Amino acid sequence: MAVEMIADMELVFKYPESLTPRVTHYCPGCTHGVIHRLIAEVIDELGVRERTIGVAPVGCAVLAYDYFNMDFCEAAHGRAPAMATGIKRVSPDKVVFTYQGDGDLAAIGTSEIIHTANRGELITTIFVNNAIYGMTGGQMAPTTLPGQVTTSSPRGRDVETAGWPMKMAELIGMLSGAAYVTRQAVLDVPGIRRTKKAIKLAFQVQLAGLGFSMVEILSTCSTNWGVSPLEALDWAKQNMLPYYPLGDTKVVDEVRALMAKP
Amino acid sequence: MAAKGMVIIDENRCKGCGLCVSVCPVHILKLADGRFNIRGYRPVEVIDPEACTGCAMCATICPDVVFTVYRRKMRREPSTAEPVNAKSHTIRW
Amino acid sequence: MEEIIISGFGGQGTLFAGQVLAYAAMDADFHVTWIPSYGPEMRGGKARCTVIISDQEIGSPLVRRPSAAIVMNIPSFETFEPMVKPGGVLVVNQSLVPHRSQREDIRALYVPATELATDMGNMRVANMVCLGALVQALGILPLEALEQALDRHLAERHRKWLSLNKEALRKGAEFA
Amino acid sequence: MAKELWEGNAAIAEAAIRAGLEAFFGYPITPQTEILEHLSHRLPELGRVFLQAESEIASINMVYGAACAGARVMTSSSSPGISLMQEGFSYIACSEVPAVIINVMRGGPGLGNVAPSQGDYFQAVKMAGHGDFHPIVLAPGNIQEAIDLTVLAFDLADKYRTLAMIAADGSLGQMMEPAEMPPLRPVRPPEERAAWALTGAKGRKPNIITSLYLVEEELEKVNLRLQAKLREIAANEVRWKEYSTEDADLLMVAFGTVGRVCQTVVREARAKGLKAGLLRPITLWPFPSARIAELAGRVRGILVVEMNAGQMLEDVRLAVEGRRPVHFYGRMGGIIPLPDEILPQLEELDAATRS
Repeated sequence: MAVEMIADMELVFKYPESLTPRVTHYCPGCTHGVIHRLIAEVIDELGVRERTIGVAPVGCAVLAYDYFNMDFCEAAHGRAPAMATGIKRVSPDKVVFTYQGDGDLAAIGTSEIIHTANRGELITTIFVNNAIYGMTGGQMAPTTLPGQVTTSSPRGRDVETAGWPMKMAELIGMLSGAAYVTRQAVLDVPGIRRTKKAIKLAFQVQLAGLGFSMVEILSTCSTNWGVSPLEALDWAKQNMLPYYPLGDTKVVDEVRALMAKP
Repeated sequence: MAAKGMVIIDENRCKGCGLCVSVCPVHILKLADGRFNIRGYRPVEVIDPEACTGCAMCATICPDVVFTVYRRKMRREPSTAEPVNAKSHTIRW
Repeated sequence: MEEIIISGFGGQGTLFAGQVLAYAAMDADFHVTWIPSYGPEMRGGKARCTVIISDQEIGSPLVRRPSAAIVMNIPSFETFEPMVKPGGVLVVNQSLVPHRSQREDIRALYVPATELATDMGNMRVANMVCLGALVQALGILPLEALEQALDRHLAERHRKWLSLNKEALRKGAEFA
Repeated sequence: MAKELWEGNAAIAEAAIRAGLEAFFGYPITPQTEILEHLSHRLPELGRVFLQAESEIASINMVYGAACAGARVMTSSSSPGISLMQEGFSYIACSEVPAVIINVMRGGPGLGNVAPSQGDYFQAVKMAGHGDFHPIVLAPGNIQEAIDLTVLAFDLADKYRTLAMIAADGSLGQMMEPAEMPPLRPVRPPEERAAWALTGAKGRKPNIITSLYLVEEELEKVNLRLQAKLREIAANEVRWKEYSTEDADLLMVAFGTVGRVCQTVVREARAKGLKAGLLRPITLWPFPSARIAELAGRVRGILVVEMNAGQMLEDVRLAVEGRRPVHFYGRMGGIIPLPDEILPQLEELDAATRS
């Protein structure tokens, strides 16, 4: 209805077709919503919505299939890469992606993600790292920072007993089957734009059959960090960025060639 | 003088997180005072539609796809057409 | 019905000998089962199989007291010599088992199988020597049935040993 | 097709191929590894999917994914591996996608050993996975049945969109018998996959496959639908075989390998003048309870024989409802009870029920 009024204006930002109209259950300011939208925009731009199959995790994004307007399934905790492998192997013409949080991918599902990446499965993994367990109410994650207080590390993460935060982008980047692995952050507008480019490239890597692709995305959890949504962006910048440097950890030559294309 | 840009706010999607307010370069967004949307949040409002540049930074950071953004078409030659006085507005359900 | 146990070290070909027997029985339209029993090691352990040949549907594929046995080493002799049913047949690989059965209710055949096989050029056909002796003694199948089974079922990579295997069967049959 | 001498594991693998298996995901574990090995060369040569996963957990979730995509899929394992898969079974059951599981049971608990066992009766039939569900469980007693039931497992899994499990044991996996393979069925082309499958939402609403229902009433509704389906399966698919039960006054109940051992016991008992009969369940779930109850009304006593401490025994007792004495004989640790040790048990039952 608004369209008629704006004859000499062009639409520069619209609701993606690859999202359903549902309002998400995520907390106010939660960057899961941003990441969902970026994926949807990429799928729209690549024109692959009707042949994309998503795999949802266990964690805050457990209901992701309610928000993506495409075929979707819900995996057991940590098993999304295995499930995606099964789907892709019997449906090689489909675009398959997993959406996983830090508990799902970097704790219970470490084995599945490593082997899926190492086999070079032609799937794309979106890994949302917010350094805490959101869905169960703020417990320590494998990516929780040293000294970070959570409900299960009340005196701060003690690396002597709890070990060190997992650097998944670096870990996965080391594997021969991984074609493109990068770490991005959705903590400000330029970062969001770079993240979208990375997601798009990751899907293009899959479409070109170059190997496994993963985008680790530093994200926020204002509720469980106990700060406002705006403060959460700053907290992540100050605390997460030094430990989790942004940038590509794996770009094979074929991907570099893809990046060079206009 | 018509605004360079225009945002349409789908008010009932808004959770009042305020991220958009923080990134708007022309400071024309604020959370509603003493008014709530259907979900009980103070929704974002445009306080000065004329100043909107259509930069879409609000939409880029919004986790809830609240914004639709239009920008006035760029033309090398001045348009003979009467500029349409489109302004940012809110969809209320 | 014949219930046959073939037992020895891993690598002596006891399982294969049982399979040749099972193939021959199948080709002759008998009901037949072949079931192995492995030790935890793939080689050098005890390897035995049970072959049951029957003209009616076979229930248990395993027996405690076989009607016939081939024992290719000392532990196998010690285990199965007392277990052979009265009236049954025991084939002893004399090359590796210096013992004699004290039983008078079974027919024991002493075959220097490993020596004969070595003389023929491959000690690994000792199993066929023993099998030839057993089948000849039991009379359940003609020796030709075993030779045909080898013709039909010997794996491609073992084809070069076909005539040697047959010769070993015939050599063993002379002891029955 | 002529009979060939088939080893149990290879026979199951080949039967799955003949039944139109499109994809196999598995992990080596004795005594079923020959299934994986057979498929590792046969599936690629037919242009189908074979993948050795990093674990049984990954295997079952790959199966889950491929099943969601509408492919005919299976995995195989042995007891400890099946334990690891239970989580996946539960998800598959709730999601109502078809999948076939081969379980070649070995001695347990724990690492146990690699010898034949029936110690997984409970975890197969009752399911150790969370929530209310049963798979269809088929227990072959010989190689021909292993072939035929594998084919049937795929058809039943498809028909009811459910899990179907072959519960064999290590001895059946390793033994050889003459058997006949069914002809090779063509693989279902991808464009003929089921309407519910994840094939890309082209020209239709998205298909969502999930086992998550946060609203209690919704989850209960799913459960009620599952239970209705299970009742339908129970009504239609119960299978068993009987031997000499027409005039039997002593009934044995035994499945799989020990079931066929008991066939020999029936013959030997009859030769001694005991009127023994045998019921060998082919489906462990659904269980032939009604037929056992019927036979219980005609016999003096029942002897259950298993390669475990008495698991199916509980289902027999539930069927008999205390109307007749139910005795039990079992061996554990991978030992197959032989006829000469079962027969005295039957004689004891005979004596105990004569007075």
